[in-house]
Amino acid sequence: MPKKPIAKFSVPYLQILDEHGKVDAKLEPDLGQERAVEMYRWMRLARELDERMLKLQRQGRLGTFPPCTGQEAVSVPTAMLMRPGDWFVGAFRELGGRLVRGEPLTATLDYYNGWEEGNVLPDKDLRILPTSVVIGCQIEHAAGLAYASRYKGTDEVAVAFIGDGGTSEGGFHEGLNFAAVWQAPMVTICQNNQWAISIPRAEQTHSETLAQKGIAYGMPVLQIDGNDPLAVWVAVEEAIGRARTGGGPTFIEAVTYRLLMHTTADDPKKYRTPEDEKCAWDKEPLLRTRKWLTGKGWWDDAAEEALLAEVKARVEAAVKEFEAPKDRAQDEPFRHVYGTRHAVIDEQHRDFLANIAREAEHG
Amino acid sequence: MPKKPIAKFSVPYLQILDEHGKVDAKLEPDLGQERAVEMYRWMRLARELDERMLKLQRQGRLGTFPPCTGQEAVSVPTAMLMRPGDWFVGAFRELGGRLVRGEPLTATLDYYNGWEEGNVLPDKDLRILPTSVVIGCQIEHAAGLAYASRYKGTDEVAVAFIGDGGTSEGGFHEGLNFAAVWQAPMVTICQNNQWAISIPRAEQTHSETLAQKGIAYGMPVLQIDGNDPLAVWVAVEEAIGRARTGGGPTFIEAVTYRLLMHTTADDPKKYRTPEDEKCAWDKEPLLRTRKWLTGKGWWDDAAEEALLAEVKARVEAAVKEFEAPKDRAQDEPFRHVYGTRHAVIDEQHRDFLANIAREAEHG
Amino acid sequence: MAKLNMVQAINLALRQEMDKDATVLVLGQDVAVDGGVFRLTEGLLERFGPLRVVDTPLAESGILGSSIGMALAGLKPVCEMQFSGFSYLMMGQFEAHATRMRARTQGQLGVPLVIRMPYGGGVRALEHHSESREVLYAHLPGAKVVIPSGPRNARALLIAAIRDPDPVVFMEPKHSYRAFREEVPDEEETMPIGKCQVVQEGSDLTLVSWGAMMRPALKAAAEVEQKRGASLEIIDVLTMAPLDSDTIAESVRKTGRCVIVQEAPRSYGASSEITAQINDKALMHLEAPVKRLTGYDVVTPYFGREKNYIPDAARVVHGIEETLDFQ
Amino acid sequence: MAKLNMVQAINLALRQEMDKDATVLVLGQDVAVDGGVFRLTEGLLERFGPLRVVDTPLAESGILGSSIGMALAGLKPVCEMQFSGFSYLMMGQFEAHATRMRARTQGQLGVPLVIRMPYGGGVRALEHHSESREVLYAHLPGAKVVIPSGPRNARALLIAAIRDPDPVVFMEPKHSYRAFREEVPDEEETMPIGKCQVVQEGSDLTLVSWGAMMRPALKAAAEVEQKRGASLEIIDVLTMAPLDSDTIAESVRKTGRCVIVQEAPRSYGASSEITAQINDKALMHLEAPVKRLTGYDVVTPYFGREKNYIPDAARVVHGIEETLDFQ
Ligand SMILES: Cc1ncc(C[n+]2csc(CCOP(=O)(O)OP(=O)(O)O)c2C)c(N)n1
Ligand SMILES: Cc1ncc(C[n+]2csc(CCOP(=O)(O)OP(=O)(O)O)c2C)c(N)n1
Ligand SMILES: [Mg+2]
Ligand SMILES: [Mg+2]
Repeated sequence: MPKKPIAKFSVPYLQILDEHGKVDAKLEPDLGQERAVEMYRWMRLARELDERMLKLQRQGRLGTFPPCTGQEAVSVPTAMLMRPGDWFVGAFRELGGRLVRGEPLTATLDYYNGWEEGNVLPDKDLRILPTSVVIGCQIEHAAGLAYASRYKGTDEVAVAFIGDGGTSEGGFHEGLNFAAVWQAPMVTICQNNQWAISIPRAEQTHSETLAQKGIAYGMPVLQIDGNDPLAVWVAVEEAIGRARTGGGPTFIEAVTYRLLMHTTADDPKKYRTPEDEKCAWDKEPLLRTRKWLTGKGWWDDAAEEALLAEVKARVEAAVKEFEAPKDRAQDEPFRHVYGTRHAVIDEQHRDFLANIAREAEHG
Repeated sequence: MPKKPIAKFSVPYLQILDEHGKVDAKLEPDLGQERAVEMYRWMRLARELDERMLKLQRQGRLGTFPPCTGQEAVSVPTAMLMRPGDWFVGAFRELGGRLVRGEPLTATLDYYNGWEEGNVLPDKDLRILPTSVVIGCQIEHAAGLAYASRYKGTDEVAVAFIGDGGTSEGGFHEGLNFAAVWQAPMVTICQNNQWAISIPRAEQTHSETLAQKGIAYGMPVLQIDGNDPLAVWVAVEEAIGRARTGGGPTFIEAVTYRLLMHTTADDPKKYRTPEDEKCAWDKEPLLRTRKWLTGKGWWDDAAEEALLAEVKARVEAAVKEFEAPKDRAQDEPFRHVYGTRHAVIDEQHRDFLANIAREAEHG
Repeated sequence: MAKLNMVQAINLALRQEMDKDATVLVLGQDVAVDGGVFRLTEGLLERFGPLRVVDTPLAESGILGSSIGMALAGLKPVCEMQFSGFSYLMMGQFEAHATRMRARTQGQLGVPLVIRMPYGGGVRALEHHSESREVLYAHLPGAKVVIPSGPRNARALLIAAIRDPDPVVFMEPKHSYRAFREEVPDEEETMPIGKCQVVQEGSDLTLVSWGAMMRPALKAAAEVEQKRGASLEIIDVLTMAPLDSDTIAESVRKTGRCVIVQEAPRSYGASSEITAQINDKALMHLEAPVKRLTGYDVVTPYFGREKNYIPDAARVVHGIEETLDFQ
Repeated sequence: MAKLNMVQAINLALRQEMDKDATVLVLGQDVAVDGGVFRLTEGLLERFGPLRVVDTPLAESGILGSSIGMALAGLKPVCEMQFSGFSYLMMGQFEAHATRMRARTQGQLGVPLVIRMPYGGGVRALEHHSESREVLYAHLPGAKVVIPSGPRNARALLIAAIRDPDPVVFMEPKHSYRAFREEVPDEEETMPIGKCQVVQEGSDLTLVSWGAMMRPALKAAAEVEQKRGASLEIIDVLTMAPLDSDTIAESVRKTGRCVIVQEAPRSYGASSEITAQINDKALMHLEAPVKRLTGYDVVTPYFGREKNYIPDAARVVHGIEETLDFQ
């Protein structure tokens, strides 16, 4: 049946630095040596911390956690492009970005070892939201944060992350729709790492790309190679710039891969092959970034060796600090139910302390 | 920045019978006289019932209800195209379609006068779901109904309706995504009547069309003139046909207008002008359908007069039946909490009856 | 001082607080141009403009979720659920974030916000427009749940709720919206969140209720007092969470008898917690079982059958008399 | 007859019922290829194929909403919420449709379905993986809430739940998944939904609990019995809604004393309803206040501090002794 088209859309794709380290010179952003090297250093630090956490977990020195290995190129450049007043609204695989943004390494260690202390920032003005374990909620929060910028007349941007699986949640839909209706300064980056635990991308949704989900809200969309920090740099810079200057929200799909298990409690052998993983390792971001830097003459083996030693030392120091004995009051939760005092909490607080005292006494 | 497009989409538009009654002969479907007239008769019956309900409500003889006037051309042809085994999953402005499907007029009257009896079908196999007052939920139900067809290996289709406002709900998003992932036989029709109570379409979402929301799920999409029953006929026939033969779900935006108040409790003067409404009345569906039928030589003033008398009589009879005294046991709810008996309900049931008896005694 | 109904009183609270505090904003479905489906927010758009009085898309989770974001950014959102019956769509955000952000960050981040929602029956409305489900919110640690019963306390508690550092679910008994008027002072007035109010002192029986049920409770109390000269102490709960059980227990220790009137279904309802608190703190003073007069554990009937399903004054009178007569 | 843990017992129930009834299907996140994050559904995909064992997208409301559609079409979906902490995202569908379809249509349409969800603490998991919030479901008219406490009753009750004509929230104490084994008969076995079970008769005190708390309760009971020769009657609630209060009240009328052990926060928790039912039906037999040993009204702490926040045997022993000693 002949019908006339009344609206047309396309999903553009961007890759600048390919898996072999070859850069498309026409598209290459001008980071300059210092920032380029800094970017790589953050990625390497995140990788090192991730690997170390895996060991700690296996040794029973850390709780369950979701490794971020292979996804460093998404959140690190993004966080570098953000200003202090902007809001970093993570899902839970943005370790690199969190570090760039100023979160101490010990925060992540504390968090995954069952301590709320891991959510307490050295300075609340760092504007990093704690992880939203309930997937999708953070997109709605980011829409509200972005609205607040408009409300206050500032140019602060909210940058939110979500996984491929997360795009199926109602909260993703509602949050993006709000942001678009409000033309709020928000950038949403979907880390499409191909898996939501055992569910492959193709079973999560029937759409050809995840990027096109943004078309539903009338916002600019883009798919990029998420293992290419230069594509991330260029795409996010453009999107943040547009948001900051009143141009509204953007939705970016960053195609990457979850190289390790979902969390340390997961066994990927149940649902994917070693070959799949091998293919993905060939495309991982650190190697190509190093090649690019080396090609530019900004990096060499000696620098790499020095960096490795440095990040190992930093991680080691953080682990030491994290494991140092601390006085963590057991009754802390009673202090933070409400911002005001109430008899029902005080009463139970006394009961709690009495129970602890009694058990201490009777062993 | 140059980026290569990797996916392209367009939203087609379909109109066959325009507001002046002019038909695009190349696109005109071959309903034949009988079905064409039948279609108009259902639309007229729905309109008459709607108008009569408005009067009843104003006289205090009916509760609050949402008039459907102006939207008859969406649900009537759709319901005519459905087979007995298909599922009709309404929002709450599909009066015409419900009647076509076989729901008695008294059901609607009962429903809007506060009686669950209005949800009890003469035959459960009519496969009409009760209204989902909570907006959006019905899309998820329809996805499950459609999945059940696949499960059972039947070719039954679920046809779901939703308003423009409803597209903002998470349930809309989750339901359509499930249907698409399952390639389930489901057709979703969005009655874009321009308003969600006082919120105009443009403030509901930033997308150029509502149709394009289906792109997010990788399903065929289409925008049609929802006041044109021939466009609805053609579009829905194609979509149902595709669904029935394993081609998966379709999303259709039917552009129409809510000519009256949101519900009888609403006052549209608060948020729109009489001029807006006047413009919309000029495009309403019944007039153009009558013109089309007349042009075909299938209709004349005498037929119209006879039809008016007939629908008035039918509605009058339904109102009489609805208002006839009935024995509606007050304790009915106790019988339908569970499908099994439990002491806690029986106990409260006795208490309820005792309370009623006591109040009857003491006045 | 003017005689206002609850709609006007709530509107006044919003207007005064928005006048005073530029970080307060109102958002929800139809709250701006339309002034709210119950006209609660009428006139606010004209006074404060569209940045502070925001019509949102039709999405309850989006409304609360974005309000949480706003609160994190230092604003004080007062968002509206058009009816409490649709609020369960935001339960995820409420349970996971509104109630927890403070504890999650050991006090570093709070989300001061108010969720207004009309609840309860008696207005001949469609399905989902008549329920009373306050415990779903009250059970969640970190939640504050406030239920006013009249224009004056609605105004005072709403102002307190907006100033509160925590998320407050503010449940408005829609049956009482226009049912009666009270003197409401022009000058600002607040009431403490977390306190029950003894609205009448007495010695023979403690009558506890909240929200729309305060009306039949008061009516029944007057009737019983007149009929048999009994002296009733009457308590308006006002804050469901955190519950001020001390005030209730103290009263029951004095009277020895207690009747609780609740609109919600009985099982796992608020009156059960109140009964349990009396068990804890006043059991040995009880001269009769605590009587819970409540809605039934049935799916709220459509309005054709609604009347008999909501406790009324006659049921309360009977319950009070039975409890007074209990030996 | 084999010694099974709860994971195996639930898996057995699913397998047997799917073998028997071709309308039963399982759906949820990671339930098929992965066999469930706790391996509850392992082997089902291989046996029943992808049409009957369905990996869904990541959307809780979609999972329940589509299950409701399936049930309306005559299937019997057993859907899974990966953790109860994410189930609040489907509260809208649950409150509006699962619990109401029967009443809405005066019995013409029912939605027989089961919502399985692991709940509760003690597994050193991330936030939202440790809560116990059964009353949020139990309070809703039309909902059935079942909480097994061991492998054998888990198997029997799950089969009963699948055959039940109503929506059943089946809350699995994840702490007990692999904590112990029981003999579970190979042949089909069911238990009635809506009945408490007296697991031990006694005369001095009634000890009531459910789910994971049955373990510390039983342990404490044994300790007290041994220590001071007290005779305890122990009740496993099993069905939270509709609650079988008669069995509990009858016991308390006999023993005069009662302790309830609950993992959830105290206020508006299930033990409050049980206390209120005892007030209604056994008050005059009480020789001591009913004691509720519960979680606290605090936001569930992360696992670093979790231990002291869940009632343990020592707390239960102390509570029982206090109640026995009460004069
Ligand atoms: C609302 C909700 N449902 C389920 C889960 C359990 N869960 C944790 S991570 C995860 C998969 C997430 O996939 P994706 O969004 O792609 O993120 P990724 O893990 O790949 O980074 C699931 C199902 C959750 N945390 N929240
Ligand atoms: C979840 C939910 N939120 C709010 C409402 C209140 N409400 C009833 S109809 C309506 C507007 C619906 O707009 P739309 O979807 O465009 O349908 P229309 O009324 O135009 O047919 C609203 C907000 C509701 N019924 N359900
Ligand atoms: Mg993923
Ligand atoms: Mg509309």
